[in-house]
Amino acid sequence: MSDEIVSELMRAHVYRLASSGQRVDGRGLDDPRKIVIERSFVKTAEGSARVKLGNTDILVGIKMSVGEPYPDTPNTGVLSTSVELIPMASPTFEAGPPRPDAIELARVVDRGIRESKMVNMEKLCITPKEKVWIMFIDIHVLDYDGNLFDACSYGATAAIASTVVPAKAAGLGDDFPLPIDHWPVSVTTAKIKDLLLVDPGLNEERMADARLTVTTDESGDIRAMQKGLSGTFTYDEVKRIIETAQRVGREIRPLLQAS
Amino acid sequence: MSDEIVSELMRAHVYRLASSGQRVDGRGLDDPRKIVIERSFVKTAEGSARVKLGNTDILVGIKMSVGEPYPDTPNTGVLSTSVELIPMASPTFEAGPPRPDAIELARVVDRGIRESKMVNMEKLCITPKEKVWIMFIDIHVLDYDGNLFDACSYGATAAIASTVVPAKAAGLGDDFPLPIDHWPVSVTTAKIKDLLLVDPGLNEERMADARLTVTTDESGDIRAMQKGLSGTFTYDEVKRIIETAQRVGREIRPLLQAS
Amino acid sequence: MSDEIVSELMRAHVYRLASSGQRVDGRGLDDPRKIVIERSFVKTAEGSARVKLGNTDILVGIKMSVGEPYPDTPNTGVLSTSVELIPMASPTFEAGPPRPDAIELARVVDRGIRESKMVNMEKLCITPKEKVWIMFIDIHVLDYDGNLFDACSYGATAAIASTVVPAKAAGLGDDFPLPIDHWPVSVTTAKIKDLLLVDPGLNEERMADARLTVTTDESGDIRAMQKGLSGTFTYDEVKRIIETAQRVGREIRPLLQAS
Amino acid sequence: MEDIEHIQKEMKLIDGKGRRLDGRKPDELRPVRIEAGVLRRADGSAYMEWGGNKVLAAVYGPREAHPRHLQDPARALVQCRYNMAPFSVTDRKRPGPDRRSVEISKVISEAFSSVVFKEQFPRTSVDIFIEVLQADAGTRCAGLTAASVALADAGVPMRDLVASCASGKIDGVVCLDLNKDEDNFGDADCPMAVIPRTGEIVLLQMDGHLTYDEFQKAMSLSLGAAQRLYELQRDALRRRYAVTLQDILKESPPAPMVAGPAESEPELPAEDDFGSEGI
Amino acid sequence: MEDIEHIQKEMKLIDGKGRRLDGRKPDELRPVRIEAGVLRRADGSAYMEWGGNKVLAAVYGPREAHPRHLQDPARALVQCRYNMAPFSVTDRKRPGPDRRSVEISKVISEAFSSVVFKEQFPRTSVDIFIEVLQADAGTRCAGLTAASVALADAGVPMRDLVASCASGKIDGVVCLDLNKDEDNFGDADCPMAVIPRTGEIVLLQMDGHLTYDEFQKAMSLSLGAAQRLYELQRDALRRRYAVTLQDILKESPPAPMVAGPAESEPELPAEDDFGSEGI
Amino acid sequence: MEDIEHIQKEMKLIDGKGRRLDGRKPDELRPVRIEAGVLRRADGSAYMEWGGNKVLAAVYGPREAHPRHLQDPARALVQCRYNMAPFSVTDRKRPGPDRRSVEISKVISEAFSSVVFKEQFPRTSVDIFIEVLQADAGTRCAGLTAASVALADAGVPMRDLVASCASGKIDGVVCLDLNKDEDNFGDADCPMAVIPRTGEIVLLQMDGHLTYDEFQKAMSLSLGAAQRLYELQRDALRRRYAVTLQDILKESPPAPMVAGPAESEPELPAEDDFGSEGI
Repeated sequence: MSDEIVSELMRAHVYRLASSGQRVDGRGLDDPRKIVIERSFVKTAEGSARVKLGNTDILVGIKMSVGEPYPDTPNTGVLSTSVELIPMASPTFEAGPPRPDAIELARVVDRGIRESKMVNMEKLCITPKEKVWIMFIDIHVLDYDGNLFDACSYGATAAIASTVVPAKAAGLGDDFPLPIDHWPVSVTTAKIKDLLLVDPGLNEERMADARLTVTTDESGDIRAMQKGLSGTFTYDEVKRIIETAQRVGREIRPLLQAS
Repeated sequence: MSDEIVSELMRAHVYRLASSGQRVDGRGLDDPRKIVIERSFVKTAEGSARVKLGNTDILVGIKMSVGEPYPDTPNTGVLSTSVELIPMASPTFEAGPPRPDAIELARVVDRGIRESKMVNMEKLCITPKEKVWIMFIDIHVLDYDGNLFDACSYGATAAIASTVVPAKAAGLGDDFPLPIDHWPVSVTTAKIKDLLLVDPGLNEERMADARLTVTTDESGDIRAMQKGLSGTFTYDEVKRIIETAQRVGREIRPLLQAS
Repeated sequence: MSDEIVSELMRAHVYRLASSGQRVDGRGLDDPRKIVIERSFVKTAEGSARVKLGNTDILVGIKMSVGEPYPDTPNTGVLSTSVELIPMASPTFEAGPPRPDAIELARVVDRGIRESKMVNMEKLCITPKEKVWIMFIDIHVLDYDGNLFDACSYGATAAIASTVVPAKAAGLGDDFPLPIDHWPVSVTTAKIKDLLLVDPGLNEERMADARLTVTTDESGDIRAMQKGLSGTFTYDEVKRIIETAQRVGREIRPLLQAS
Repeated sequence: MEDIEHIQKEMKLIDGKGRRLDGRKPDELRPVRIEAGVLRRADGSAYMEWGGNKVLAAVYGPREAHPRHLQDPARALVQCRYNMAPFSVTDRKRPGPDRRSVEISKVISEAFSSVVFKEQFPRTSVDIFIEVLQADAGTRCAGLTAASVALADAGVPMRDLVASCASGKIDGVVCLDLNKDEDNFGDADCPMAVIPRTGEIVLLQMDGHLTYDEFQKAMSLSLGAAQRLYELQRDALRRRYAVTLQDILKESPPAPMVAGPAESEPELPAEDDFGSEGI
Repeated sequence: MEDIEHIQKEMKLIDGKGRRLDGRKPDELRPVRIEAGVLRRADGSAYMEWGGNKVLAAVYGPREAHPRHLQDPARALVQCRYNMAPFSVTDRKRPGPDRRSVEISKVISEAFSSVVFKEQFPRTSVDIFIEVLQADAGTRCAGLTAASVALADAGVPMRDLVASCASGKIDGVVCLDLNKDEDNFGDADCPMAVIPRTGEIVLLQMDGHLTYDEFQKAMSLSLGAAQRLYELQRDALRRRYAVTLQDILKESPPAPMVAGPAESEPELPAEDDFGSEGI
Repeated sequence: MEDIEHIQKEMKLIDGKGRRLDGRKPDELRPVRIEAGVLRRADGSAYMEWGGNKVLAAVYGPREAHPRHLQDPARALVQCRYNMAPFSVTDRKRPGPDRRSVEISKVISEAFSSVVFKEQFPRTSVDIFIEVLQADAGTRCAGLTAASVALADAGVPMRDLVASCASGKIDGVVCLDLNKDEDNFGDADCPMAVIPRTGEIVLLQMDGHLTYDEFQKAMSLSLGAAQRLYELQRDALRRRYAVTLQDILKESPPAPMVAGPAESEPELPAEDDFGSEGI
């Protein structure tokens, strides 16, 4: 009960500030939080990156192993993405099999990478129909302070860019970096009443009516989208959000590409 | 509490009616409800049937795939029957792994088909010890208004009779209908106090003391039986139930055989 | 609440007795309960033993089957130990997947056998890298009256000693007994306040502060140890417990070796 | 295998005359049929055929939410379970929810949360069940559109019906309502759902590759289709309640012991909840 | 493999003199031994050897039912868990319930629900555990027969003991109490359980192929066997309670700290619950 | 495969000069680094690098225990969840707890139960989470040592910090703190944890082969290492709280809306709970 009241007060405060273009942590409505990327954090992984988006802290590890292709894509490697919302990261996360939140998150991050054709998966075919590289993207959320969609996406992208395929140990020639064709960037916008806020922090996310994640590529084209929460968007709002995602994506992309 | 009282009143009413040979929906004690069968309802399945037994509504799909035989039956195809009591069908059904009710139901339907040798499973052997046809009978209960044992059994039988084995697509010669040797018919009787009612509707089933499902073949021989619920039967009652199942089975069989 | 009070009274009584070197069932502090072993209890198993340690009653069955070795131990058989704390054995045991208690128990028993190199696992290799004997030790706890660590360990040891590998039925030459190199004995000590009691019964176990299981071999060397419960041990106590485990182990070993 | 690769590379999805494999024009919907009130036990239900899709939707509630710790003291929970029957797809699907179904259930739950008057029914749940009996791409849109009719049939008060249709891109052309082959071999798919009367978007997903212009083209196709589906939804509800009336006049049923679905709907929505057109 | 096929086709289960592979006549039971009160922790227990079957049964309760939402305010729940030990069969069985065990647990639960005086213990459960330690066909009948003794040993009030024996058909001959080979290579199996004193049938299953006449023959064999098992059950209970009495007289035990099973049975059944013959 | 066997048989783990593969002497610890207060959401946290191990520990609580039926009316539950990230080992580990993790979680929970003042917080739980991000043998000791710092950082009242270090035997020589190769190809491993100030042992496990003398050698190495780790733990806590103070002085933060971790620690331990040396 008292939680509800505080939250209503907070909501009013956040909304009043945002109406004048401001946010609690001093950002403008279209500004994402500071992004810090530490690559190759984990030596036991073939690629890894730790990403802090504000105080949201996630770690991505990539493991490559040799296996069979799916029958309907005999010439391409296999991509498998999973997210663990471990209870360390938030008092609201619980141990156990992945819940709908974690499944949606993993699938949206996966689509951003898969549908943008970021990695040339055909180059991960070893022997058509028989042997391909399987790429496991495991995302560990360590500290949850809002907007996991973007944090996990940046982590996956940076980890992919740092991955060296261990071909030599598998007797398959020289090691090589993952072949990267595109650089998708995910940008998530929250809607509070009639206002749109890029990269919502935890409190903004909690009071948001609706959420839209838009992944664009280096041409500004749309590669994946996902609306969430129980509020609605007008078509005009969707268009503004896409335009913002294109612009913010252009700013963030160099951070992900740097190595 | 009030549920209990209504149910006692209802039970008294149903029993009083039945004592004079009548039932709430106008049937006689030995009459099953109207059976409506729609074959080949689902094009994505190799065989299917939607069966309405009164207002009980079930859908059966049959998928055929190529796999390995069990080591102890190297010359015969494999039969796998499962029932999903999806929460759509009743406020008392819950999502999740199959509960004892669904497991018993699937196993009783399976035994009716398996033990009657309805399908000649030896003709579903492709290469002894190596390759056989696997036949998945998946039963989806859509609307539950009593007596799932018979409804599911009729659905499985009718779906089997409509199944064409996709041999051509598997590179194994021409497509062929499932080889059918026998026509088992399941007839379930409920006991309320000292009265026996064939094909109980939902309310009759709810107030029944005991239940006996008897599957007979075209010779009137018994192929499977299953008693349920916490009441008891006298031996005389069992014999009367079997005789009724033989007679009712003869009436229903042509409906299942029609195509 | 009343349970708590009784338990405090009981604890005081047990402690007072033990302070004068006595126990409720008349044993001395370093005396294990009576051990009764019935070998080859189960004919469907390749080896089995039913062990009563006081009123604790457990049954171990060993099944041998042919399978693949682990890639990192291509020349040795595979050992798999599991414990089922079936609800028959105690009002506190519940049906379902193994809980931490059962998992710890199975792993400690397993380590006692594995780390002592009791069975020469290299002799269970059939074809290196391809085919080895897999040895399933399944422990069924029937009646729980304390100290499952030792009871399960004795049961596993006696069952192993009674096991005949069914090589003939697998077309692999003559049947042979499992090749045994060592005879580990597990001895568990409970600590109540400052007192140490060997082989705690159920009530002693319930009121114990800490527990230490020590497995020694026929040379008196230590092969496995496991501390449990939330109390602590001083280093001196640990040394006294090991010395007792060596001495008691020597007394028990002949019972396990007898056939 | 060879065949699949072959198809994948060579498959022409649009012919020289701008027609799709099934003969449709780019902006053309597949045939749609909706029937309301098809199940006895559920509080509301609807059956829908949409191209090769066969979908059944049922609604229970508002009813006491279980388990109790999930109850929201301020409003109803709106929960959807989308499920595919094992035989609804070419390769048998193992029973039970896979990750795709879990995600779809979540986004559909959120979509209906926008329209149900949740505050009127604290501590309850409105449970929506969607069963895909035969699948041919677009099942989430079909399920959502059918479930919306089932909600109305159950008398759950809501702002309006929701209608849903995907658009996508095949052979570089933005097209409405992709079928299975078009979805498998196409370039993009963008399912959405709206409240047709207000144009508010309650569901939006996309994968593939669309320029901003193409996206706007796709949206305008889907928004148009939603209006047409809205008409079909309301027709189905009109037929359903007309039939009920006929039933009552024609056959006076023999003293029913249990309240049927008609009697158990005390909270029938006020007419304006469905727009001034009424039902 | 070759061997199995060979056996399957050629195996003669009844010899020229009408004797079965283990030397029995068609209407002959395998050797049966029952012992009551074999476990310390359970409220009641029994051990049974029946041919090559070794089965243990234990009973807890009536005790508070868990979880709470399962409690029935009007009566006790009677719940059975039938389980096979991994080593009880030729090929190791993975631990945990399979579909067969779930079904058997259900029909045994229902069978005992017929006889336990459930109304005397609202909100409680009577939990019956059956563990098959060594299996040789007929384990559900053995488990049921043993569990019935365990219920009596636990002092659970009930109308009467239940006894159970299957009959079947092998080589075209109706026979009592099939063993594993007979079950595997026979034509039909029909397990049943009755209240021997009244002849009421509490469990009945059948699979295979029986004419109506053969079924009646099978039932009469099983009904006869149930009477013999009933005697053995009562003998086991008589021995159990005689021994307890002897114990009390002979060895005065050293001040037990915890109430043993004898003391914890306040609701010992009135004698006529087990028939006028008493225990 | 050939390689593995070869290594297994030939691998010399100690060279002629008594040095180990990584250059350490038998009684030498790997490099250790501890940092306290590294996470925002958790009530307390610590990050540790120990040789090739990277471990993160977080603590929540005392907070209301869930589910309710687990609550102990007399004391707090101390519950640890030890987990390895899928990418923390050479061959990807499937997400979720395996049997090894369950056992380690249990013994670490018991170890911390010895030191937390549980009676002060009835009906609550103190939840400890250990995540192994990169593994190189000795992860349970690293996790325990880090978690101890996280508990102090969370302000959970306890008797003292706990420190943990394994010893083992390689090439017949008793050595401190085995790394992964030494653990894989060594003869014994003996992890332990103590309260360094009193020498009380709160965790002890062993597998392999140790004579009684070797065991005593191993224990004395581990006990010595625990003292050194204890210093490092206290250094980490001193740095953490020094930094917090500097933060407060230097940058007056812009009106925080939510209480940060510092404010949410009303039960800061009395100084002597950590020994007279203080933090």
